[in-house]
Amino acid sequence: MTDLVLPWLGLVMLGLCGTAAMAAVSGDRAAGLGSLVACGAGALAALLHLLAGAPEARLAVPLGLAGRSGLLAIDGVSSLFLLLVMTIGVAASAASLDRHGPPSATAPAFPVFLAGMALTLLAGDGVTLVLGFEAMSLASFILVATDHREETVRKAALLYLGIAGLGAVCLVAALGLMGETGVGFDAIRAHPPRGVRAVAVLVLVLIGAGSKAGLAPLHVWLPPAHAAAPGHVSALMSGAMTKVALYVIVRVLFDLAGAGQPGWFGVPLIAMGLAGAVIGALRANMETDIKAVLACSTVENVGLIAIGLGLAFAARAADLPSLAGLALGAALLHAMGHGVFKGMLFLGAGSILHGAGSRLMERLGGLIRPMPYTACAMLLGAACLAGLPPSAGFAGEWLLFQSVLSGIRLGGLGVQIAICVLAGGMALATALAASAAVRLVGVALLGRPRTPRAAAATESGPPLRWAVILLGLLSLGMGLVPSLVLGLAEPALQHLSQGGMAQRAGLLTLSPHLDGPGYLPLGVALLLGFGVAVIAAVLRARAVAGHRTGPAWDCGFGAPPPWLPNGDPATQYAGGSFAQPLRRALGVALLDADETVVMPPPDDVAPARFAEHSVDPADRLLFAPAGRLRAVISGLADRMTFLTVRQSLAVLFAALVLFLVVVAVLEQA
Amino acid sequence: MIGFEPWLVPLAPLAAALLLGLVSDAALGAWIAIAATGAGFAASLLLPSTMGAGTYILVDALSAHVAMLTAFVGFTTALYSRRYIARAIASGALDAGRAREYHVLFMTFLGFMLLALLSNNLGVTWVALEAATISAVLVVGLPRTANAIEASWKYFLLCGVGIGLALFGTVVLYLAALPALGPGYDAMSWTALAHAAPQCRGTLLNLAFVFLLLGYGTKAGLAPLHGWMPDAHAEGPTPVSAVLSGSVLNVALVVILRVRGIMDSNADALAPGPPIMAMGLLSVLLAAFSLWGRRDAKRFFAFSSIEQSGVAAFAFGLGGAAVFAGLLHMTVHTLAKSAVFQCIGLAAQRRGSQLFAHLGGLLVSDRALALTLAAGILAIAGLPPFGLFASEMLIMGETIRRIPLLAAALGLGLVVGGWALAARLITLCLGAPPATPPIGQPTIWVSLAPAWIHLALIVMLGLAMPQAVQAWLATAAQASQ
Amino acid sequence: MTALAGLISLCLHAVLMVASAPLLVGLIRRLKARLAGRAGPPVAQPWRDLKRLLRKQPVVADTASWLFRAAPAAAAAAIGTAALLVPSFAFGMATASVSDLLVIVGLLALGRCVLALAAMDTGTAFGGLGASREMMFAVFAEPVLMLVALTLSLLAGTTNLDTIASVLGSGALGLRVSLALALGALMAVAIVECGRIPADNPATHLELTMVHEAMVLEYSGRHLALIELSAAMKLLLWFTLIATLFAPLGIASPGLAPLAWALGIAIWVAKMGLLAVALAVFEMTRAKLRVFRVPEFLGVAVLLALLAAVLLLVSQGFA
Amino acid sequence: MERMAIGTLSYDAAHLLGALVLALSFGLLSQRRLGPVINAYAMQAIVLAAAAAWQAHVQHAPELYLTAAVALGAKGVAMPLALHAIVRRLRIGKSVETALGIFPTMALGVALVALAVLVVLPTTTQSQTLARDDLSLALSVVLLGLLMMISRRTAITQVIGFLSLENGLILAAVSVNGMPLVVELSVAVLVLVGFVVFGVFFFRIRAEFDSLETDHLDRIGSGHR
Repeated sequence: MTDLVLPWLGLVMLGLCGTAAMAAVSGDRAAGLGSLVACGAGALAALLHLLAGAPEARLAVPLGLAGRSGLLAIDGVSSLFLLLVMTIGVAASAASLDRHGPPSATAPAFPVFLAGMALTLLAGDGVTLVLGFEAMSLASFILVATDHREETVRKAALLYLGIAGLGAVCLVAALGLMGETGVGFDAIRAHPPRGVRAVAVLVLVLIGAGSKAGLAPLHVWLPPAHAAAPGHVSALMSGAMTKVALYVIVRVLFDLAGAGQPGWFGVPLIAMGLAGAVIGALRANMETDIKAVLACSTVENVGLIAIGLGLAFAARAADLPSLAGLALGAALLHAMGHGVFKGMLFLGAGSILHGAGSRLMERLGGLIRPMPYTACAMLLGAACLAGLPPSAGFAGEWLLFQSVLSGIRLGGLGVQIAICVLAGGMALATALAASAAVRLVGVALLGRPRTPRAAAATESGPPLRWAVILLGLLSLGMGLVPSLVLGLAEPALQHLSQGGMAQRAGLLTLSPHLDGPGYLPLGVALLLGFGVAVIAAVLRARAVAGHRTGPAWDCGFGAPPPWLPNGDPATQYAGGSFAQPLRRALGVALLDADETVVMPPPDDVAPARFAEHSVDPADRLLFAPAGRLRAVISGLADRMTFLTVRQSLAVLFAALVLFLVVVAVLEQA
Repeated sequence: MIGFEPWLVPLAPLAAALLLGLVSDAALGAWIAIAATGAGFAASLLLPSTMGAGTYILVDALSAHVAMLTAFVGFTTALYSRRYIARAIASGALDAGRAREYHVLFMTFLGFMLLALLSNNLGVTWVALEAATISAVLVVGLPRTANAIEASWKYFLLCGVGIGLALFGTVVLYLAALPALGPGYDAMSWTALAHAAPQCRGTLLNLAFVFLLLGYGTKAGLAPLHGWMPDAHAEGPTPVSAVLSGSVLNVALVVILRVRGIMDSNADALAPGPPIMAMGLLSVLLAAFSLWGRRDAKRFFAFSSIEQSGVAAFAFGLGGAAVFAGLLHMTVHTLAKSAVFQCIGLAAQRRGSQLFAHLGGLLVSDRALALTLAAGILAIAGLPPFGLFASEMLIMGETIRRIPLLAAALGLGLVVGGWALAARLITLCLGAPPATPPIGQPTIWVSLAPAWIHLALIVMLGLAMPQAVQAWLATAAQASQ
Repeated sequence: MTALAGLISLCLHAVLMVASAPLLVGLIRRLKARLAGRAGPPVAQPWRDLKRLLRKQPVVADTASWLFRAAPAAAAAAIGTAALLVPSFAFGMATASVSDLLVIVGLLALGRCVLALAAMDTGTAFGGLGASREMMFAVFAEPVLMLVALTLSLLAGTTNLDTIASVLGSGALGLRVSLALALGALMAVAIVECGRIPADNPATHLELTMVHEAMVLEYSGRHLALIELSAAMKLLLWFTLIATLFAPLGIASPGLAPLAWALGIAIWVAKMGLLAVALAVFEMTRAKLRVFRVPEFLGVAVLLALLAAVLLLVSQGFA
Repeated sequence: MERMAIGTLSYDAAHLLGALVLALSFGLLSQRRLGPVINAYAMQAIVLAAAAAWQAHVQHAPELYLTAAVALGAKGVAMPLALHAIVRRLRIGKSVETALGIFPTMALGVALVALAVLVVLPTTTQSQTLARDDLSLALSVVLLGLLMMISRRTAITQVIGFLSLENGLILAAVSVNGMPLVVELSVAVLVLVGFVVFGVFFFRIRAEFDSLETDHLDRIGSGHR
């Protein structure tokens, strides 16, 4: 049966391409249905492969550079990520069937996007990997540009494509450094890069794949691009694509570069991860577009995962296989969990956009009543986002914290102090994420509708609901029985770190050390359920039943005017106001945030104005200066190009004389 | 061993040029051009079966390959020109007389280019390129606008000097070969030179190389000798921009590649790679940064041609396995760039301007055109499944394995250039179109078909290159060394 | 046998926590009143309040959704579950193997988030105000907790509370400066988390001083009863946590030992009393901080916790 | 065909004529008035024709006589006349506007000659001295022609610089022993050169390139580039 996995998955990819062709002719529905079927088949294959112990397999395909054939390969790592991608793919395809509005011209790119991700995961050589990666970039760019008439969408698409180009060049270079172009992974493993070359590979992969994963400081494209893309696409981009990029990092650094690399290779991963986690989580508290909030939280979670990966790398090099297994297991568990719940959140956000007509928090509110399914999904997702037990988010973060705490064994005092800072930083990031989650749900879903459009919101259709329910159940399951995920990840862990989690994760418990105490999510859930049941029973027995409704007390705030039967919704806290404490406490230092209040003089009836502004440090410190430098060089280049005829001839003359002088000098020597 | 076919390739367009001089009907003229270029292309397809070298004609894999490519682009451009010129006449941009001039000059240009490629004699190559240059200058000046005339003058003067330098290089090369080959035609023949290169005089070879590199480098648009290219591309008729970008650069690059091969086999000569790489890299970087400030679409893509020509030159300078990649790059770029220029020409006709400010939002107004154009631009930006991805990946891989630091510079150029292309792709295709209504009928598939053929070929070359094509290109790369 | 003992001690613990939480609040109020020279309400007054609230039918804002009504029970369940994980008088309760410090932190966060959401649900200005401030405090409190957990896990090799307390209680480690620093940091967090002076004032409804009270402003009847109870339980939980971690004396070993349990309960009550006195005195001598000074207050706690960890690393030399 | 050696008449004469061509290049550079520049160019072409004829004689290559005739007729007579006509017809100012000054240009020219000699020098080790020495002369002429193109502002002087550059090319071509296609090449060069002169008419370039180019930049530059 295992021989059939790769042909089967190859067929899945072919099917996706066929779906794209079909969609080009007959529209979105074909794209959605075809992708749904193909992704289902793909997920099934990956699952069966993992259950069979993930035996490795290879398959040559007539696809590749310059007459060479490409190689598909599958092992535990690719299979695990493939399962995630295909699962989210199923949900996203289903959700795409619920599209509102006119058919989109970009529908054919959707299956191609899925196929590109699958190809990246199944690549058995560098060229195929890059081919898949780029197909993924290109297709997602097209999808991001779906609503291209909006200026912001075009800007986001440009930023995305530009950074994707940067990543592509770096990735090609990284793979080029590791061996002859087009050579299979086995050959690279046999001769892993050493010394400076390995460092270059590290840097290039971190830029190449890290930019796609959203590692700081290359994360700036995520918020605008995710906000611009349709909901089911951002679900895939955030849930699946960032994980595919992480897979590439794992594949290259852990697998292809071999176990002989120095431990400090983990440090940049950890540093970038921590920076991304804190900045992402803080920005998630500042953004007012719900999809941008979710994208920022993706930056945060990818940062956390990267910390786990970095720790695992350092631990593996320090010959601490059990710690390596723990950290890597934590990273993989959180990656899987995040993929599922972030996919669900983005589907929910898409549903809100369609149902309530806006992505801006300031225009939403009170959606929990008209959109119950969406609201439940968002609530569940927000719990994961905030890392609340017993959600999937908590399980991953708990294991990550455990690996950080165990990471104290990695080195001397300097390393240990760094680990302390890391632990504090991660805690800060998770707490910020919790705040962002509360803000997101509280402002967008709860309270009173801020606009008439939000008051008239409608729930999405059945396909989207089913998609959300699927991801919701999965996320619940992963939260309650995370060992199942770790069980599926066991072949990958064995392959990458020599130390798995099998000994430490029982059927129900997670524990950081062999036969030590751990975390029993099902137990916590049972206790919680028990508590609720007891409370309900006591209340039933001892308290007065039922309740009355009345206007909100609000410290005796004035009665609403007759034309605002629900009170003035503008008096509620909105995104900006909710963020104010954090903006003042942390935003000023980290995001260069400022607030401008324009208060009219006492007699003036003009409205008071408030504006706030913040900049991502990556923008301020990296991209803006780089842009200015680019402009300066462009100006110089233009001056070198737009010359008069005489000046052009002078340049030619100078070049000629220069060459002659060089020749003369070299010949004399 | 050499039949009549190789002669037929350049002769078909040249004969058509003579014939066209007598035909005043524009429509008929266009069909004659199509027939002649078609015949030339068909004859060029026979080239692989008639490989060999004569006194005047050299058909090896390299020349056959580039000749087929040039003849093919000439053919599709002629197909495209038919409707383009008809529309230009209809809109009053050209009169019938100039249309005739256009066809004549275009055929002359194409014929001499093919002759330059297939000639086995440096002198003939030089003369043919000179003639091609003059006809190109005239055709660039054809729109008779002040800008066009000035662009063609600039083109002419710079390329004239360049061509002069190339002649000097040719003489010195002959001089260098004299002791090995003795006086006579042999010392000017590519094949004999390639054989006798080890016995040539190294110091003279160096001198010849400097002049040939700068002379033909001017034609190849390599920085810092590229001053003529943006204006000539921007102001000339669009079909010509397509061919200028596609084939003139190739012919010049092929000559440089052959000279490089001669230098390589001589132990006394200096290494030819570094200067070629330096000029290639400078072109890439300069053009990549220059792309950003452009407001004129054709000028923009001319800069992109400089960049791509630089990439190919860089690969040729790198040598070894990179020559194959460079050839592939050249081939694919020719196809992609002419497709893009064809689309830009159609768009410019629809909007009556070639400025980006007036060309935006094509996806809304002319969907098929916009999609074709977008595919072309993505191809040039080096994204899969298009062939430039493959060639750039091979070049990048080869560079980083051999000279990692240069790979950083090349990568920088590709990223900066790719970003600019992405920006312009978005300006051109996405967004809302300008309020002014487009001119004339919407673009129909007949106008776009040549571009589609090009793009299909590029996809084939990028994604799944047939073994035979790969072997063929490898032979061509081998032929230069 | 051990399992049975664990179950019994857990039940005892649960009853103890629920029953004495309102009493602790009453005690503190009484102490504060005495310190202020007033007579003060009886210690059992909070229990009576709860009973009275249960008899009243709640009024729910017409803008609120089901979440508003479900939140008190959920928050109480979360805090109650957390309370079940903190050993008070005996080790080896049935929950011992899962009484993870990070899980407790997570459960407390769950309670906090649920209440914050409920506060937002009525769509009033005060709810949002309280929620946003509460979440900001948590942002600064979590790093402290994490660093304290790190310090403790360095000592005990695990984050399991039961194990940590046993190790600390075995006396093998002696007195340590870093533990004192960690205690200081943890107390600061406890004060903020429980909404006590100087971070928040549990006794006022003045708009500008309140955080926690602003969140629950709209609640009444049985909902309010649950919230008050869970707030009290949270305070008790923190007291117990601090007592168990830093003064693990007299806590019974695992196993069925009714006598030791009785002794343990007595000692635990004494500890709670002491802490109540300390808190009452502390609150009487402090003024409430401005809301934006609280991050500074917690920032000091972060530094303390970091210092604790670093000092421990320096002295212990883990590698 | 006999080998030529230093000291023989054939070598001396060829060398002398080559040197004369180079000297006339300096003459071109030194002139401040347009008329004498054109005349100096005519002189150079005539000397070139003589050099070609002499080469035809010593190499026994009759086709070189044709080259000589072409050089004499077209470049020595027709082209200068045409240039004079242009100057009259387009009312071009009679003075040569330099971008560099006469003396610095000359000094630079001497440096270029030195460079040319230096570059060609390493080839002395073997025979064929004639070609070698003439090569350095021709290279100098080419470089000086290019120098003239960039150091003079007036369009017409630039064109003359170009023409003189081409003279250097022909000088190189004719002095190489038995080079085939010389006639064809020289005719092709003539076409190119003729085209340049024709271009001056055609493009009606009255003033200097620079001012014209500046206009060009302004016009195309604003909003078009």
